[in-house]
Amino acid sequence: MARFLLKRLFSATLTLFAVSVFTFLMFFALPRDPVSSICSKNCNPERLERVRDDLGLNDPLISQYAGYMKGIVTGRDLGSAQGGRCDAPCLGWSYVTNEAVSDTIARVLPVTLSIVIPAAILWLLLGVGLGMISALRRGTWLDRAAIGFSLTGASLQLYFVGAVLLMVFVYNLRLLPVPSYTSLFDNPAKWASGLVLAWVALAFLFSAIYARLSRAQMLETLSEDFVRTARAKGLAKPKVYGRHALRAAITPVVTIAGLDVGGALGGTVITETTFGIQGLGRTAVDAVRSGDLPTIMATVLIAAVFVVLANVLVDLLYAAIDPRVRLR
Amino acid sequence: MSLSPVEGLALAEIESDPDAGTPAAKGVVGRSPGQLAWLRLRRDRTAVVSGVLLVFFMVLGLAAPLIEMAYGIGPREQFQNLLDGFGMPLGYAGGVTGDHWFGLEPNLGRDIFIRLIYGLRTSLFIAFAAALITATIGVVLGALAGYLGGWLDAVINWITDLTLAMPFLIIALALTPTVTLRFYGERGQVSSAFGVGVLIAVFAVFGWTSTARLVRGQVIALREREFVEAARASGVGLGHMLFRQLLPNIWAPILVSFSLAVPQFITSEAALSFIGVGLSDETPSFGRMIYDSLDFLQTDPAYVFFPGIMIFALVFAFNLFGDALRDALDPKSSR
Amino acid sequence: MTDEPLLRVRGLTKHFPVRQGLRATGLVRAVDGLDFDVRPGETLGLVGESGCGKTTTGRMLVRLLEPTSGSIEFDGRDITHAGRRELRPLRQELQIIFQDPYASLNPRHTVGRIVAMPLQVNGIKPPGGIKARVQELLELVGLNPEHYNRYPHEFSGGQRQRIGIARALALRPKLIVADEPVSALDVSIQAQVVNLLRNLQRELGLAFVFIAHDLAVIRHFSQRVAVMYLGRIVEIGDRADIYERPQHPYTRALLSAIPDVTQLGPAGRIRLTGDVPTPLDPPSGCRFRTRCWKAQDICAAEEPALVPRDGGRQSTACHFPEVAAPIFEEVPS
Amino acid sequence: MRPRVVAAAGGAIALVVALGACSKNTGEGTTVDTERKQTGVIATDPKDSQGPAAEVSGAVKGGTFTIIRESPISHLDPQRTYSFAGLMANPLFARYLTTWKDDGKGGLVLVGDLAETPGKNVNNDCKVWEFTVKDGVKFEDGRPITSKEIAYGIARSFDPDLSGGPTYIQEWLADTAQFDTKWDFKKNKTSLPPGLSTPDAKTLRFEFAKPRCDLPFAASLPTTAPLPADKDTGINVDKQPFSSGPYKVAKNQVGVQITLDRNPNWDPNTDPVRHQYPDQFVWSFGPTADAANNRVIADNGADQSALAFNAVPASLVAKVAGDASLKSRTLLSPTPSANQLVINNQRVTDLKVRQALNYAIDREGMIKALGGQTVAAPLTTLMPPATIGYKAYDAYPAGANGNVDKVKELLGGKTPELVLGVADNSTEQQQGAQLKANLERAGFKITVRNISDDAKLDEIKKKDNPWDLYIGNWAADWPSGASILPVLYDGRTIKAEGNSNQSYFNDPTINAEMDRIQALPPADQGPEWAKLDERIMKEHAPVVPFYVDVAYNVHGSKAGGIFISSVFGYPSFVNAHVKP
Repeated sequence: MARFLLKRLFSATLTLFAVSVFTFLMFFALPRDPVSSICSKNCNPERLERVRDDLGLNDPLISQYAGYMKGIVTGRDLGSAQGGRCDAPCLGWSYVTNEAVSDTIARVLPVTLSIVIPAAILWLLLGVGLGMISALRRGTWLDRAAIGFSLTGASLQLYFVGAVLLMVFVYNLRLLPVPSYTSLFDNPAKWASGLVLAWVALAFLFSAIYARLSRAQMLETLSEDFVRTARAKGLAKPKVYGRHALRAAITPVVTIAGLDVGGALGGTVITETTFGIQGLGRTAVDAVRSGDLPTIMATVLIAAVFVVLANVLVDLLYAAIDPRVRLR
Repeated sequence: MSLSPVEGLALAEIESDPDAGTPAAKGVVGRSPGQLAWLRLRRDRTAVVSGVLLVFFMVLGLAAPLIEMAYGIGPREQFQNLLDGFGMPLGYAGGVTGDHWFGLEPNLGRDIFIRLIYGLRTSLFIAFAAALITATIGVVLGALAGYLGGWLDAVINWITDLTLAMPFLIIALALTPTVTLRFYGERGQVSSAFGVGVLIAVFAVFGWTSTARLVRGQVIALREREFVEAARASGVGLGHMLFRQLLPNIWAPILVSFSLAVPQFITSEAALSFIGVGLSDETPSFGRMIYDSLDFLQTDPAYVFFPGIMIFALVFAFNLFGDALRDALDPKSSR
Repeated sequence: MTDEPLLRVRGLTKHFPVRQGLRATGLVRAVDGLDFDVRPGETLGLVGESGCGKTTTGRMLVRLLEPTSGSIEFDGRDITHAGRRELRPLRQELQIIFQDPYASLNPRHTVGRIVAMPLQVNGIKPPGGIKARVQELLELVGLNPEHYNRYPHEFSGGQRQRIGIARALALRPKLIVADEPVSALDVSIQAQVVNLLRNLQRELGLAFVFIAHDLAVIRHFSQRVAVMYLGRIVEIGDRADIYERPQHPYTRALLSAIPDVTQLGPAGRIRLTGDVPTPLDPPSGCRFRTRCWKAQDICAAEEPALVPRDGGRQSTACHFPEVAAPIFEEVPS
Repeated sequence: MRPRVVAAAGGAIALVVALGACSKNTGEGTTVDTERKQTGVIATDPKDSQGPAAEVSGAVKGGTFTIIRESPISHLDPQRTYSFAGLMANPLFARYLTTWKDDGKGGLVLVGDLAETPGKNVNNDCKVWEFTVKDGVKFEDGRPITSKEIAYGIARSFDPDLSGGPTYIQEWLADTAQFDTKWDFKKNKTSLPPGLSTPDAKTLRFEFAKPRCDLPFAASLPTTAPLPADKDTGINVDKQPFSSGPYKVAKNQVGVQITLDRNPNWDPNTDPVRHQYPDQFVWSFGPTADAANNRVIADNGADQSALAFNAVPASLVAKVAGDASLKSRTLLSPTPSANQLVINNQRVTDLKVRQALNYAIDREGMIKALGGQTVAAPLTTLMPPATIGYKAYDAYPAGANGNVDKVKELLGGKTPELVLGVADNSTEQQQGAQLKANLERAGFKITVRNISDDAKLDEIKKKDNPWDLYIGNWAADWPSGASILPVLYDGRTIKAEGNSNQSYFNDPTINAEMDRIQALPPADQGPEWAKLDERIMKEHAPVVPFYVDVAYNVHGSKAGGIFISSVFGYPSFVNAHVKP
């Protein structure tokens, strides 16, 4: 188990390394000269050149990359224009927003977490629950309604659902405040009321997929021998479904959920844009637009970390849930 | 069991096929599994309805220039005299009239109907092209990884992980202008075909992973089957093995994933427009239209309604069809 | 029968590494040093409990698996490590029939395509065309040649196995490895298929390596029989000798397990106790000793060699071979 | 079963339409009056510069005034402030040498802020200027503000680490654009830049190598905000600026919210423009322009005393303007931000083509495309109406939608093929589509080429850029013709890149005329610039004047005293108060 974990972590690190190199190179291929956004209205080539020097943009690519990576591990000294000493994990200084990137991340990450985690809980409960019920009550009106729900959900898009929810609940009925982010620890009620629409929209669309998936899995599992055997042995229905079938049916759900949650944590760009909330996703988009290298690097890396970690976690969970899976 | 009421029937029929054991009794030519699936599909009312709808959409898209001729209005023609001082269409429901069936766009006053027809064409083309390319990449990589295994499998898996770990929207946002710049410099005119091409390329780079994983899994399952060993014992080469022996056995899931990928690319095109990577205003597309229209949800809901219902209907039809296709191809699965 | 063997196997070994993490932590000794010959037109029956390495051996003979060590000589050529190109001509002379008639036919191909595949792959253009040849083969195995365009799912198990046989025959091989060709079939159909194989052998002069766990089938079909236990041959000899005068305790135990209408009750039956040891860590010395009622200290210390007895017709690997009378009379088959 | 699902889904979407207004749009009540006159003077009477500022009628003390904005203010540090949001936020906690007394209706008076007068032109040659610091002006910790702290503030604006702010005064003092190499702030922290001196604690003296008649205007920018050397925390001033104004930064959650509390050491009697009505100002960042405006329109709770700093987005304009009950809660005012369809004079050398473009332009159509009169107002002059001395004229009268006949006559049967460069943001994309249709209707052949949104400005500032037409915008830092016409149309300033003269227009007689006007006393220049404006258009037509941006903001029912700054075109908070 430990060996497996080590191996997975090694490959994960390799992936992250590749992501960082790729992002770094991609940035330097951008048509945008980031320096011109720092230099104001009446800038001249000489000053541009000096800003470039100050930011180290004239150094060889390798040493720039090495500097950035070193900053993450050991911290490093940035110039006086960039806040001086930057402790590990140093994500650099954004010359666009004029703050340490770690501060930006610390600000926007809780926003994205607050959107994704409750939404994920909601969509998993709703999706898996709906899928199970419709599998067990196969052919009834309940089943059909659930299928209708999931097909509709799978055919709608977040920007559309979100806009409709906003219009109905916020602007027309005025039941909810305009979405915004308040820290959970400052005011839980405001936190929830400001984000609930985003949760509902995400949960609606995602649970549709999960309902389909878990229904199919459940049906497949129910027809498998071991469930029939368990039933034949005279085990009570709830016990069979609860212990045997659910367990087996949920395995693929976990796989997809891990990837979805990991991906969503890496930035719910569309959700954040639709509801006008500044999280990791919009920050990343803004950073790319303004050519803000340190912020691009940080947001892309964090997104990648979430996806990669989710992958590792899924593998572990997989083993924990389904004893048939042996860890290689 | 499944959405389709017909499917249980079809299944029962297959199982009770009296010829199964004694093929000699009936004609000489047997029914291939594909033919059986086609039969089941044809008997599924939902599949037929959604299929007909899809064909209708495709014909609409292909015939866009003809429709323009018949309708008499081009996609870039403006009717600003039919707008009020704020650029909002006059009259009912966003300017719906006998001349402008779906009304006018606010601000520029272009006809929504004809733009939707052209948008349908663009979106379908992008989605189909992207789905074809991603399916091809995914099938080749997945089959190679699954069949050969070993270090190649490890490398392809790692590339898959890497692709999944790259935040797609961000990379697309960063790469699209870069690629455009590389091809056209700062001054050349970027054709709409190129914009479409870039979008397809972006999808191709990021969209193949699920097919690759699916195919890999299927191939691994098949790899141990004895007919594969029989083929090897006969000395077949890699290409023959992958494309003649293995592929025919997994085209059903591939086809299903293809049919479900198309609507996904249609909506992704819209998502890209949302962060500003989509096509330029010159090329009418669903994504651009829905993105532009959402701003007018409060002031001109009809403008949101027409592209919204159109994209929903298209995607819904694809999803229905994909579901029905899955049922038809794999009667045992009840997805 | 000529003296020159068609197939000559020496020290054939297959070890599967067991991996944990990146390091190999153990070896499954699936096949551990087999020696045997098969002469042209002869049938060698390979028998043993499941997991003893029969199937692995069969797969190695047709080079679906790469041997770890040892050598396979076919028709005088060493094919132990031949590549795909070198094997090509041999493929035509060396074919395999699989156990599961449901899994061994590509469900998406028509019968014609399945049977024609070896011809097409090897670029053979028979006179009269591929289709004629395929239909000829279908007829040979007792199928209606008009079923050319049908799919496997339209056939019964026995018919499918006939298709598999037709495919194996397509290249006119000299040797066919039949890996439990009938064990997945109904008993009534088993007989038909075995008889088909026998007829084919007679008509075409084929040699067979016939793998089975069913001693009755082996007896019916084989001239010579090799008994395997845990990756090794414990006894090999002519059918009559093996069945009438088994010298290895394991062979005896196997034979006594055949339900015999003449011997009611458990009187003469030898009951083996304990499980088959894991091939990951086989017992020292004689591998059968953990379940052998005759085991002595020497059995743990020294591995018995496969020594020819009875004038060389029969070889047994045992420190204490049986010399007792036959356990039952030979029944002409 | 599945068809039923389709029906259900269709029904759900139909609901959307039903919920939205489905009534007939007759186009009534959509005209907005945006006429107003700009008058601007430099105060000659020292009394104008004295506090306290006149009471705002109906204003009471107390309450929290909230300002909602999509993105954070890029800099709070006065020496680095140049963004509009920063320029509007700064007066709350920073005072300058001079400032504008703005009635919000176009009447502007430049007065002394920390200084007793808006500057003394010592030798009347604009080369030596002196400012006398008022008595009783204090920092937030109670210590008095002297000429030393103001000089220190100007000096630190030379620090390359503290980039971002305007550079007029620095460049004038150093007499070079390379001011930060000429005088290195980090090495000379105890001294002052060349030409700047503090003869005594009350006096600040500027000596320039060349005449700099616009200094009183330039001194109204935050560069002249004071800072004690011991409070200079370098780049961290951005987080916690040291207040000299009526409010001080109480809490700054960077990127989320800034809370400003009253500064007890600010003395209203010294301040001619600022008030101290609300207990607190809160700048809140994050919501999109859409979300912020919707919140304020909804008018719930704390949003009642809030202002959406981002203008009403085009998508909401019809809703806001169509709602009579919102009328009292909106601010509508043209801004000094002028937009031109810039013609690249190096490429389009034929005057007739340029004049034809002027006749062809469909300003009404463009304004519709942008969202109507609340977003833009037509402009036929080079300088926006909000300029001192402005005079309206139309050199190429062609009606609201252009005059195709006139164009055809000028073109004489030719079809000029022109390339229009537009940024790939959604606004300019729409503008591109509109212009293409508009100009092709008039007989031009237009190719629209997209330029990356972020790069567009840099690209069109390059002298040899490849486009014939592009949309240009200029918002002057002060409402004087001197900060518009010479900047945009003096051909002698053209360099390889970084040009403000984006039409690349160069005419020696016009250049000479500019020199003549700039040598006049500031107070006499206004009408002369207006005359030159008309002359350039009539004789050369280097651009097509297009429209001025219109500021259209909405505030809560309890927010009062907000007006659109006549200088910058954004909401000003000096009079802001919370209604009880």
